[in-house]
Amino acid sequence: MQALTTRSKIAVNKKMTFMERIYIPAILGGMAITLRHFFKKKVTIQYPEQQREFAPIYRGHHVLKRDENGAERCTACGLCAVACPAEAITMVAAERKKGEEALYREEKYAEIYEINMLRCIFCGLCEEACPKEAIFLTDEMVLTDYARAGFVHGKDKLVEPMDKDKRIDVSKRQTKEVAEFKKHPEYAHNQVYTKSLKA
Amino acid sequence: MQQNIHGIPLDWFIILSTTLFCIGVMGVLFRRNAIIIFMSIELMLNATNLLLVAFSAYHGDAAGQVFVFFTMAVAAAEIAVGLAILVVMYRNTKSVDIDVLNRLKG
Amino acid sequence: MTFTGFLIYKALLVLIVFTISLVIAMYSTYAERKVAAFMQDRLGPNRAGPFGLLQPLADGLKMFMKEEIIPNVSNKFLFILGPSIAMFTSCVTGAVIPWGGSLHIGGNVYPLQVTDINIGILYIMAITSIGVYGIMIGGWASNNKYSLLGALRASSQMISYEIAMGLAIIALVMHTGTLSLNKIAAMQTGWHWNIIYQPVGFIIFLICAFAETNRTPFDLPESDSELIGGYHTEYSSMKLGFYLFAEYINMFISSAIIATLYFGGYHMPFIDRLGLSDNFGAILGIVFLFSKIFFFIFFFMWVRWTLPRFRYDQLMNLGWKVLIPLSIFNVAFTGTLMWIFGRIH
Amino acid sequence: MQTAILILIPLIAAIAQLFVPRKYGKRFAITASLITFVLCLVTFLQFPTSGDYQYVTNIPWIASLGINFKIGMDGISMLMVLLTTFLVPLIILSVVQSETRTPVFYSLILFMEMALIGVFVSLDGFLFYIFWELALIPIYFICLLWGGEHRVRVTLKFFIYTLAGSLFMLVALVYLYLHTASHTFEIGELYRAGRSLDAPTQGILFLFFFLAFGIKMPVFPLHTWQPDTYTEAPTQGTMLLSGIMLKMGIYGVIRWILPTLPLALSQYGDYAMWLAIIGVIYASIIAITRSDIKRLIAYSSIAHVGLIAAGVFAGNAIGVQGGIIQMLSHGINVVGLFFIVDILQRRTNTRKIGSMGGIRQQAPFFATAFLILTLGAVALPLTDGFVGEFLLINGIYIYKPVMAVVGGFTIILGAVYMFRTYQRTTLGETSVETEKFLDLTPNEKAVLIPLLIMVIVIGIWPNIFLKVSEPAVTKLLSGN
Amino acid sequence: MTQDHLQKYLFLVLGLFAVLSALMVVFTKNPVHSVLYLVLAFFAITGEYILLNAQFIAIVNIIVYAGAIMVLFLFVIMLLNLNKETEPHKNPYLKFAAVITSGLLLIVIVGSLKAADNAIATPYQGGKGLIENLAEVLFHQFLLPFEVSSILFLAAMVGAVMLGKKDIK
Amino acid sequence: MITLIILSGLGILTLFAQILRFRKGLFPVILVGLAAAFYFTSADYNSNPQPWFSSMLDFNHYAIAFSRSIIIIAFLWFMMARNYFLQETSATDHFALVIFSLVGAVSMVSYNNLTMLFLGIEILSLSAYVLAASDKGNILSNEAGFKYFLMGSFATGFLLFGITLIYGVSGSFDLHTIQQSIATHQQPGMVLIGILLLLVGLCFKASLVPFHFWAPDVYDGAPTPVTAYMATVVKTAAFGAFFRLFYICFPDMISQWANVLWWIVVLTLFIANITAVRQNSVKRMLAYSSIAHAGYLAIAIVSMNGDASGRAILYYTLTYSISTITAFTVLYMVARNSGREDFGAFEGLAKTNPFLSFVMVVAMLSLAGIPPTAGFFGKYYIFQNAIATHNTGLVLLAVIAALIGVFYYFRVIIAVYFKPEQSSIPITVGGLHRTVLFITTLLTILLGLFPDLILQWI
Repeated sequence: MQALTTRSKIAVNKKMTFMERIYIPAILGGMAITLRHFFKKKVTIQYPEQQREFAPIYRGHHVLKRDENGAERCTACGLCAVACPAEAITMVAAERKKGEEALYREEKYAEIYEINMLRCIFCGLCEEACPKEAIFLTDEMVLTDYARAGFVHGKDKLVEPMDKDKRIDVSKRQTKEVAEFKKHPEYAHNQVYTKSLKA
Repeated sequence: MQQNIHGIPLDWFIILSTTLFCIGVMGVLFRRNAIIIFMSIELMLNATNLLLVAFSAYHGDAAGQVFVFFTMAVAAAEIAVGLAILVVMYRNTKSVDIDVLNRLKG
Repeated sequence: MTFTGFLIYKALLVLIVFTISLVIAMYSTYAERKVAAFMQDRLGPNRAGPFGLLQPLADGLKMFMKEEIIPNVSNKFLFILGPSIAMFTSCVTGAVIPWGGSLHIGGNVYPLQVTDINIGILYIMAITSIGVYGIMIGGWASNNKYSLLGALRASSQMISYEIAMGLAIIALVMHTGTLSLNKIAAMQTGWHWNIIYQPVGFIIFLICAFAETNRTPFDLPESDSELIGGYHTEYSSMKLGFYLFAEYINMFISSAIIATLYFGGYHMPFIDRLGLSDNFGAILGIVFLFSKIFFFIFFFMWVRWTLPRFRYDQLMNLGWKVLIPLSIFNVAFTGTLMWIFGRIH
Repeated sequence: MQTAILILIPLIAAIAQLFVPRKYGKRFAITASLITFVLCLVTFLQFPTSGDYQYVTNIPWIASLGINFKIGMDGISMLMVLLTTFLVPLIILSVVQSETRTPVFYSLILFMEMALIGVFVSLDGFLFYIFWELALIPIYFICLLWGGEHRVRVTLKFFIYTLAGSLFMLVALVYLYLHTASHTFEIGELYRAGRSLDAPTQGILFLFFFLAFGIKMPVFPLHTWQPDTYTEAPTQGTMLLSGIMLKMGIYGVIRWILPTLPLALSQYGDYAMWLAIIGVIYASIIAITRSDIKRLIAYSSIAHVGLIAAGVFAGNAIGVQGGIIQMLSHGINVVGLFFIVDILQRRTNTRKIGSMGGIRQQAPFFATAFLILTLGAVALPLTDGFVGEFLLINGIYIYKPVMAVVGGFTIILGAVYMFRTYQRTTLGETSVETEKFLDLTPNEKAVLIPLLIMVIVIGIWPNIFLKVSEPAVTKLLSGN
Repeated sequence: MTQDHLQKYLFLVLGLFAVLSALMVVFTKNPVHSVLYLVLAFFAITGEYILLNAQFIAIVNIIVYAGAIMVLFLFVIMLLNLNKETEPHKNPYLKFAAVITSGLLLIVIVGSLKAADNAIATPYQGGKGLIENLAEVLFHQFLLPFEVSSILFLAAMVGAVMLGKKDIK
Repeated sequence: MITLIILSGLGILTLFAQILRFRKGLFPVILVGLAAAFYFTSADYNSNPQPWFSSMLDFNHYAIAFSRSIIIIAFLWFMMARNYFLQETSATDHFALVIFSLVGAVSMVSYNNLTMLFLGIEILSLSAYVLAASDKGNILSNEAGFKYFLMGSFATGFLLFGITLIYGVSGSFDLHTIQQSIATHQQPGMVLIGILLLLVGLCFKASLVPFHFWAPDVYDGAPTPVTAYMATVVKTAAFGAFFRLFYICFPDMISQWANVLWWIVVLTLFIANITAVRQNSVKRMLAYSSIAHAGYLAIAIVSMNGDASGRAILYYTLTYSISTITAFTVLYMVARNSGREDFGAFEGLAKTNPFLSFVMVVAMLSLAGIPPTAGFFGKYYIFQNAIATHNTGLVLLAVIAALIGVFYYFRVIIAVYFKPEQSSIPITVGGLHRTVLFITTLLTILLGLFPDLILQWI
């Protein structure tokens, strides 16, 4: 089998020589190593001042997208909640009333949509499960809070702002590769939407 | 430093160490817990040491203080052995109450 | 010097030593974190003040502010007594260490040592042996099994290593012929550091010093991974602070003792040839001594962040089966050498 | 030298006996004891008429304490040794149930003989005590191993009694020893030391000696061990005890009390004699009421010995001479009588006087032997008992006539119980037990005939013996 | 207040301290407290040693008794978990007798030792407690006992180890 | 002095046996070592040795005689105990402990300074504590060890206080200096209390009534060979030390302390003997008998009669020890066979094993003090000294006590010979045990007949 790492050593139960048994050379060797590290370049990033680049597909805070008209895409189908391995997502569906067409894209919408950020593992399965391209994970970090209740993010924190300028850009997460990937038969339910999108 | 002791009569030391000694004796007779009996014996030895040092000082003879060393040596050795026996005993009886140790009576 | 003047001078000295001890202990915590960070390629605390230099103060403040919790089923008095003893014993050791030569001011001689008792080494041994009570009482009074285990470990470890330590010192005393730390320090002029004459004794002493101060790799009494902090599991706030502080003061004092016993104390080779004035030499001596002390404090930390913790049986084996025979051998060897060189009759 | 050999032969034989095959055990023992007897007889026949110790052997033993292995014989010792060596072969011969008598048994008897001879010939106080105690061990084991039903309790009582007495004697001996000039146990020195003491001290020593010898004899009221022990012991043990061992007590009085403590004797002798005489009467009366024949003879023994003790304590030559001759005769009589009892018991399986009778018809020889011994025991003239008792009562009379009168009752009382016994067992009608009473076997005859001869010999020619002991007695009483 | 007076008061305070601690050793229910009181008593006695100018003994007293022996005690108490306060009641008469007996012993001894001061006429000589003098005596006059005490320790060690280790049978 | 060196060396060598793996050959080495110690001790005999090490030890004839006696007893004891201890895994430790305790014993009989007395007693006692508890799995043994330890330490406290007071008076630990100091200065109060406390301490160690109560329990609970050791070597050394102390140090105060000791002796003799009669276990009986013998030995101290008393104690302890070893050896084998230690276990022994029963009888006779065994002469000599010093009353009481003693010793004899056979399994006696029994029995009789062999040692 191929070695997993270059540093692995094969353990042998051989009798130690005297030099090995007095341990002092080994200890000194160890100390030399630590001392070497003492003078090595430090890898610390001074966080607030310096920030590390996020990866392109960093999975951060969720966002519930609006469509180009500003209506919420989510239809409260519940697929995301089903897909969620941490069972972090809950929602309550409601029927769109007259006059709300600008707010909700379809007849059904999520009256309450909550993600418990303490449970969420940021795996992105909700994103994959969503047939309406409604939920995405962004590169923003989840803010901390003083109370547990504060970590249950409702629609107030999840739905992106109406304002066009303040919309959250998730184009990075909608690359061609992603689209291709979603064509997989397993994601047939998505393809319906994609077709409709193309159509 | 030379007249260090002159203020204190030797009697005082004798009375003090005798009192401590007798408290030790009382402890041995009074208590049932082996460990405390044991400590009372230590107290007796210590009272003796005090008297030895006092005598040594008043005689102007270092031998008494040297003897205290041997007392301490003996005390240390005794403790080692005694506690070892205590532990061995405890393994079997789960008790250090000396009145439980009456299987040998009769 | 009048008696009053003497008293004032001594009181001042005590105050200084005490303060220095505390300050160094404080900054040892900082240094520890810094060293640890550096050895792990990190930066360590650097927010409070420049380079994080105010970090100890912040920590201290935090300790004071924290909620004080005394377990309900513990023994209140002993619970408080434990850290106090630990703190007390670690502080009073500094009294016999010669921090430098003597200052000559206005015809008076001011030795830079709180008190020069002729059995200074024994004094240190005595105080060290009392020190274990702090841990044992604290551990027992907590009424917590982890604490109790920690206390047990501490006591057996201390007693075991004290023997080897004492034997190592005996070899040293055989060589120096005195138990006074002042004399031992004074006689190591030039290159005549005791480390040259007592290398094995030094190694034994060093290892024992690690064990006596409960430093890694001998920190079994508090080993957080198995005993959740050992004897101070139940402690919080300033009482915990006392324990931690005591450990760092111990480290400081141990370093000072090692430096004094084996590394020439306030002496430095070639300095005496420069013909400096007495007072300047004495002050320079203080500097030398402290530089040695700092090195050893660093060494303590260095070892801590290099070596893993011993297992309990390994600890005992090392103490009883290696160090004690070795130290006895060392004593015998020293005696033989002294006999060969005609220093005993 | 002869003295030493007399001790050595039984000792060596006793050890050798352990290695002798079981079936030759008795033969070997008899041979050894006969050799001793013959040697003793030769010595006796050429014994010089002198009061001094003859054939003295003196070897330093425990030099640091002035203890010597000093043995020798004067007339008194000679007679006692003669009695011992004479009786032991007979006692061994009297063994019948040889299957239970292992070599150890004979070894113990021979060992006892050695010790008894040792007691009689010791001329050193310490040695005397050693032999005295040595004699106790074999008899204890003989009784313990081959005794009757209650032997454990009884023998222990016996042992403790005698040991207690002898320990008091030891204390007294040590006291004397410490008052000798040169710290020695030599007998003459002890005599001198004793006589130099004042009367109260002598009195205490007298008490101690008296306890030792009185228990051994036994004198009333120290006799309580005796009837039980005699009853429970095997026949040979009883014979040894009554025939020889109790003579040790009287010999002790003669050898130690008389010459050593004259002042005490004159002061406290009275009490001792009264005790002895009370014992005589008491034992005789008890004997009359006994129905167990062995017990009866045991009590008769107390009575006889009481009289001897009284005579000896009288402290005059006649009394002592009487005591000596009576010791011989009592030894012979009582051994014979106990053997008779043994025969009776073996044949009838009982010792009850009431259940016997009419043996004369069945076993005439046995009846004759019994009669002669009975006559000897009741001190009929021409038997050995008469000489002794006459001299004894004479001696007591010289000392105090009242005592002689009271003591004299013993003869009458003795006649009562002895004759009644004889009558009830041998005369009259046969009972179930005595119907098939067999006469004496050759072996039994071999035991009894020498005894009967001696009964007569002493009765008729007592002078053979008296002249041997006379100079020694004179010397002893003169205090030199 | 002269130095003599200071010494006297110091003696009295330390002595009282020692006696009280000793009494507490006997009367405290909890063994751990007993140990700690005993340590206190030892410290008081150490103080008396220093009054007697026997510094070396004082230090050794702390090292050996307080530092080693009592730690061992504590160790065993903790190891065996003996710190229960439920000691079965000893017969009160026995307790009474114990107190009376030791009290009598005290009275007898003190009574007959009174005024011993006059008898020991040798004037006090300082410095005997210093380590040089002690070593002088220990390694010359008392050399043999010193050597023999090594046998004592060896025997104690062998014994303790023998008892302590588990038999492999 | 050479004795101490040889014994110490031997002890250390014994410890090395475990490491260097010559456990099998250890036993002969020990015997040879003891023999060598005996030889070299004797070699000191005629050299008129001077006090050693600033008169810490004084190997005078008294000391040499006692050392020889102790070595002889130890020799016999080793032969007796070999099998028991070789079955243990830590036999080397046991043997080493015993040899170390011998060092203590030798210094106890040869000390010339209270320091050596104290250390000697402690070395001996510590080893004995451990040995008593050495049967680790057995609760009785543990308790015996612990009881012994507590009482022993308690006694040490008294002993130490006594030594302190004596030091307070005389300013020295040297026996002769103390004697002179007591003779010249008048310090009755302090000396008297000191002597009394010493007496209490030593009486504890020597198990004299009323300080004896630990002894039966300890003797009973300890493993049989260890009990034998305590009853022989420990007792010999204790009395050697006891006598030496009072003989050299306190002859001037004899009128005071002898009175106290007189009562102790009387109490010991009667309480021990009477209690012994009531025992059902032979081992316990032997324990009480050992206390009783301590009483006889103490008579020799009460009646201080110069060297003669020393001789008496020497002879008595040696012969008593020899007989005791016989008794315990037989007891050990009987108990091993039947699993019991009461009198019943001995019943019928004469039939199953005449040899054992014979040696047991000789031992019992000797313990009871019946001539011609050595036990008799021992008692005799002590009584003689007592009478010589006008303690006739004590002797008479002792005689009565000795008679009581006959009761329980003869109970064994009676059981051996009289009672019906209990077990038909014959007891096998190993060659070593046979040898040791033969030697002890022979010595018992030989020394009884020729006591001068021992007496001329001093």
